[in-house]
Amino acid sequence: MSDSPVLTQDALEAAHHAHPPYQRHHFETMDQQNDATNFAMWLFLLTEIMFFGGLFTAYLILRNWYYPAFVAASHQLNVYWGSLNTLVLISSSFTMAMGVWCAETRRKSGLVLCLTLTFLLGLVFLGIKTIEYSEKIEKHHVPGFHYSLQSFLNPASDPAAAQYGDKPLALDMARKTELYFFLYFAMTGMHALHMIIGIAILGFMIFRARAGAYTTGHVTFVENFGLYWHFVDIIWIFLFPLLYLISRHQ
Amino acid sequence: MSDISPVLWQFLVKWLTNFALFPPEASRIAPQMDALYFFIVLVSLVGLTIVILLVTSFSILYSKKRHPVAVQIEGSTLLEATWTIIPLGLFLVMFVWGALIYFRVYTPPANAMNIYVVGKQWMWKAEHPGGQHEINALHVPINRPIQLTLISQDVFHSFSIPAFRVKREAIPGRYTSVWFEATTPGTYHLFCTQYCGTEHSHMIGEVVAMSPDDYKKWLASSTSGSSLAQNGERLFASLSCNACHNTRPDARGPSLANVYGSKLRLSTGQTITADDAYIREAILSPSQHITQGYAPIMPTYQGQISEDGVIALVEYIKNLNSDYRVQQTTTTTDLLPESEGKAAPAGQTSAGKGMVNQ
Amino acid sequence: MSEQAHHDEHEHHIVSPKVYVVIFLALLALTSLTVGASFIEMGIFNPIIALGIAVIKAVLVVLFFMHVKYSTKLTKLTVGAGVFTFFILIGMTLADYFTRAWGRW
Amino acid sequence: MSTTIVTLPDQSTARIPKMNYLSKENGLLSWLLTGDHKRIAILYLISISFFFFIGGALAGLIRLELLTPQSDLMATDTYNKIFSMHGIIMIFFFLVPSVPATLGNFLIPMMLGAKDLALPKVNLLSWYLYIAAGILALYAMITGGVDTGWTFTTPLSTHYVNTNVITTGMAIFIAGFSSIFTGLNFIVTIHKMRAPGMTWFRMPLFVWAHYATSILMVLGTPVLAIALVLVVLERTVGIGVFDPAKGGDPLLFQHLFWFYSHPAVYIMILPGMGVISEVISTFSRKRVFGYTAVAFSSVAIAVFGFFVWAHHMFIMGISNYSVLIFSLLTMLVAVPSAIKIFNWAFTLYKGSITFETPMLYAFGFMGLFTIGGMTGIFLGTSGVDIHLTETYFIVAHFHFVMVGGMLMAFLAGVHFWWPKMTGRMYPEKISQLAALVTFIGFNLTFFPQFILGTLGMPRRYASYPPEFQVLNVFSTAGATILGIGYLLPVLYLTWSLKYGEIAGNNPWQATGLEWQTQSPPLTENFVELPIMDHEAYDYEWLERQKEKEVASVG
Ligand code: HEA
Ligand code: HEA
Ligand code: HEC
Ligand code: CUA
Ligand SMILES: [Cu+2]
Repeated sequence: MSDSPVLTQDALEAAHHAHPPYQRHHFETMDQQNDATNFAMWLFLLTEIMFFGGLFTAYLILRNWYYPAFVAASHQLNVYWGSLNTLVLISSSFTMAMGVWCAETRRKSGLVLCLTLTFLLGLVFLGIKTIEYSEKIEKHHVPGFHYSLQSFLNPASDPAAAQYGDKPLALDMARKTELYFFLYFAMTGMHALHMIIGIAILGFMIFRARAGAYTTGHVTFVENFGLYWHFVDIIWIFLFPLLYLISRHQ
Repeated sequence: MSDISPVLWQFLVKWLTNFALFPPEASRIAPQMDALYFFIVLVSLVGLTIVILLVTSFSILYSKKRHPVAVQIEGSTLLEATWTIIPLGLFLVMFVWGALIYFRVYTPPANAMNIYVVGKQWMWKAEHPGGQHEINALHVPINRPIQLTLISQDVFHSFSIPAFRVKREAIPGRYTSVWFEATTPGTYHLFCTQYCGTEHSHMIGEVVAMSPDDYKKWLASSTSGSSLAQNGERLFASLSCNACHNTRPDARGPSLANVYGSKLRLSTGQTITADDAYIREAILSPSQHITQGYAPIMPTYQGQISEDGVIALVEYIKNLNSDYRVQQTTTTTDLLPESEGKAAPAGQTSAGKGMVNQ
Repeated sequence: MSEQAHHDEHEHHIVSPKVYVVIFLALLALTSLTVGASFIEMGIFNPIIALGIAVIKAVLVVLFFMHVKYSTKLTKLTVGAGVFTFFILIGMTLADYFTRAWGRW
Repeated sequence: MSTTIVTLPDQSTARIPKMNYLSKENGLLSWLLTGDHKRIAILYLISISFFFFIGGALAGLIRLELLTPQSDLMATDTYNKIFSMHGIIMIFFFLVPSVPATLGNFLIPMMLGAKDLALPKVNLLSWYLYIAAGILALYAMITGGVDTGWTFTTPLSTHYVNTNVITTGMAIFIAGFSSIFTGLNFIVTIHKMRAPGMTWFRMPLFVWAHYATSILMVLGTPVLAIALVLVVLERTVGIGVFDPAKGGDPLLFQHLFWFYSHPAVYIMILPGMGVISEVISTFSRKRVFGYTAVAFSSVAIAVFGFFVWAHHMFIMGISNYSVLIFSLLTMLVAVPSAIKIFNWAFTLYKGSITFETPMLYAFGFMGLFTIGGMTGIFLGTSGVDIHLTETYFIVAHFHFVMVGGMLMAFLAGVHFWWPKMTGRMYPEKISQLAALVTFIGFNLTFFPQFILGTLGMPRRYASYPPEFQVLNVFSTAGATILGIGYLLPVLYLTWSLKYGEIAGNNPWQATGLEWQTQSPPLTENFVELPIMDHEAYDYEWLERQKEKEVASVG
């Protein structure tokens, strides 16, 4: 570990003379403060990994148990919406990364532009997600709320399933599709919740960025938010293949 | 409250006269488990004594009065290694020994007599192969391996017989099993040890271990008329399982004779041994494992048959196996009621002969 | 655990936009690749490829968008610790489920 | 046993320093909005003590009910609610935050030579989360309670009880985040806020222990959070992941729950071990024997702690191969604890030992934790666990480690740092008496439970077969004594706030940086940034320091 904050005398001296307004009193130097908040953000992301870890575990076990049900149920997802959303999210990650760069190089208008783009892309993502959700609601594929097995017992009646030439599932296996949809809603819902929080913070940041708050050299907030945003992106990078893709061909 | 103290006094006297540190050893496994238990007690006592000796003797020798100035010592790799390796070694011995016992308790011998136990809030129901059932009690013969196949209808329960040193969780939706061989006739506690709701502490009963003769008498006196397999046979007919599982050449389902214990090839290419758990699953969620060569047409009976019913069906299908019957009769006929021996499939479902499948 | 001050690490590394663009394009390419691959029947390899590509994408994001490539050892260690514990949770739990099928017990 | 270390300042002239963190600002608001880690620690100290006594009162009710074999004092469902709330409150609202959130919060920045934790606002937030969670839990308790046991076993908790599972679950969820933020804050502080010269291997072992604890908090707690979310969803929308009727697996819940709750037991012991290291070193005036071994064993416990969770499920239907692996790993995780015990014992060797109250508690810890830990080995041995699991043997095991271990350590720590926190000494004689009373009461309460468990008495039983009564009566009698033993410190510590003798900076002549500043400390902890120029527990450095002072003053 090479992070030991052994400070040289000069550094201390320098720090004492120039206390930027955003330096909190209990830090000796700005570097220390930035390192600390950055590290804290990473640790927070660790807790997020473990939080989603529980859901991934449940998904893997149940998928392994009820393979045909998971295959049939995943055919209900629209791979085009999913791919489009992946592109949207990756783009938003890119604009976010560019935003961080703009902040670091003190380009105010660039930063505002990037943040706004990220904000909008986030909204687009949620919009598409809403379309997808409403499809599920229409088809009664929301677990716990008048869940309907129609598409699985009689796939010929359902264009989404017919398109894959699905065979009807036995009743007991068809019932297990509810588990798939539960995990689908739990995972994407939890992800969407993170997006909503992120978008809210983005809105606040755009507001502050226009006042020039992040282009004076103090960029930790933007950077840390960037970490969060990319993390949410990574979760999606895994959700996309797990939920939409891996049973596509069957 | 006032009469508590004389009562207590009586108890104290009684308790002191038959003071026990562990329950009676009434099963084959009990002395083995106790041997390991006392080994660990011994190691713990030695370890504890060492710790106490070190602390007290240092406290006396190096109290400030006797030893005003401390001598700084950095540490000692040798000592450090000693108290890493010795406990580790001892712990590993316990691990291996414990694992051996664990496997013994949960690996029933092939000739064990099987009793089904269903747990539900808040009672135990035991079903003997001869069709006798009992609530919150279990009668078993001594000197004879008994296998319990447990399942729960609702929440987790745990079937515990301290005097036999065995315990096994009854899980909703899945069979578990445990076995024991009682050695001493007597009446012992039966507890539900897994917290299962309001009346958890009343989900208790008795295990009565009796000599084979007494057991036979008991069986005869508490028979309900038809054996478990016969109950199963009746269910098999009334649920019209035989519509598909029959001996006709155009039968839509596989013949079930000899299925129990055989290795089945599944449509996924895997093979699987058809044990109790498999048969249960085949009835409740048939599409979970599709036998090769058959369509997944069997309907699910989830929600239509109680766990007792499933047990009867399982027992029936088990006994459709003539090989099994042969093997079983060599060890058990003398103990089973007459009817059990003849519980061969009758009428429409006369599968069995010559229909060796898979 | 070295005790000297790492000034270079405190100095902020600014990743150039070129890198971001390259990574962005790579991510787009990998996304189309994984979508395309999912339509081809490859049996057991379908999930393997899908997850493999996802891992590559995630690594790219972590290394470049999240600057881990340019960060201190501590950050790398932190990421490693998270991934490790994640796999302990998933791995040891799944191991239980798979080995349940091995024997009657 | 006379007190020998304490060289109190001349009492006729001694005064509490005018400027200190307590006197800096006044008024309720100055406390509720504070960012000062020391004030937050005091807030925590008050709130966890409150919860401890609620949990203790519930324990009293448990013991009263178990005085007689029948369930005569209360109905079985009331009993079930009582032990559930006892477990939940004691674990999530007392023991998990006990040492870290109070002593750790107060001391870690001071021991590192920092002005505060890295994220003071997050620290305050974590206290507010804790309070919100606590209020929610109390609310759930008052409006009907919860009767799932602290383990929330599915499908019981999801489908078969109709008590306040959701409210309690949310309370624990929030308390979990409070704990995550505490841990996160500690890790960042320990990495980034050390004073010049404070290298990793100069840190007090207390800090090492908290570092290990924090890792467990940050990585383990979220898994509990998601498990609880799933339980709440199961109850509200009936999602089925844990419901065997819908194809889910109730054991999955246990995997997730114990993935947190086993590491959590180390969250509940490691900080206590940190306290013991400080206390034993100080009162034997010697550097801890094998400093690096003790430091690394903390980290080893934390890391291995993640690999053993399924030993709580040995008979619950996990695969037998898993049983093998988890039993083996359980044996491995026990070794570092043994290392620590022996290192502490050898710290006494050639020391110069005095027997103040913290030291008495520390001795109590060593004996009781050894018993508690060794009985953990009984349970980790898969074969023996079959007989002992779900009986009073387990109850005894975990009370030995949690009450005999951690609670003793907590009391040791509170007494040890009381002069630092308040500037005043606690009364020595009566506190030694209290330590003795707790020790006796404790053994009387919980030792008979080992025998009960071996005899087969199941846990969570409102009524039991009459032959178990005598041992239960012992246990109840012990609990009464124990209750008095815990009530005493509250009384005399409160008394000492006003009447205790002035302590001075360093009454124990201890070496930690926290002792080199005034008591109670300034809000900024140190007048100037300290430079660490010596090893931890360097008593010779302290002697030299004193000589220097004498020379410069005299
Ligand atoms: C502070 C809390 C704490 C701590 C530190 C521990 C420590 C340990 N625990 Fe315990 N445990 C609990 C709290 C704790 N436990 C709780 C709350 C439960 C019940 C939960 C519930 O179901 O409600 C439980 C349950 C529990 C079980 C499950 C039992 C069951 O449900 O069937 C097991 C099984 O392996 C176990 C094992 C251990 C082991 C091996 C240790 C080890 O870490 C102990 C290591 C320490 C030592 C080994 C002592 C020191 C050794 C020596 C001094 C050496 C002696 C000398 C020689 C050998 C020569 N514990
Ligand atoms: C930190 C953890 C902790 C602590 C400190 C304690 C402390 C005590 N515990 Fe508890 N206990 C648990 C954690 C803890 N426990 C857990 C996790 C369970 C499992 C729950 C479950 O199964 O789900 C449990 C279960 C448990 C049981 C088993 C219940 C059962 O399975 O049926 C028993 C029985 O004796 C018990 C007793 C005690 C006693 C006598 C104390 C004593 O040490 C307490 C002494 C303190 C006092 C007595 C308070 C003093 C205050 C007063 C005297 C004021 C009184 C005020 C009024 C009455 C208004 N506890
Ligand atoms: C509609 C026809 C049908 C009915 C009715 C039916 N089954 Fe089946 N059963 C099948 C078919 C087809 C299979 C093989 C495919 C499979 O494994 O699902 C099968 C398999 C089984 C198996 C597993 C044996 C093996 O070789 O895989 C068991 C056990 C079984 N059935 C028992 C029953 C019982 C008991 C009932 C009545 C309660 C019943 N079945 C009713 C068609 C049926
Ligand atoms: Cu059934 Cu406890
Ligand atoms: Cu554990």
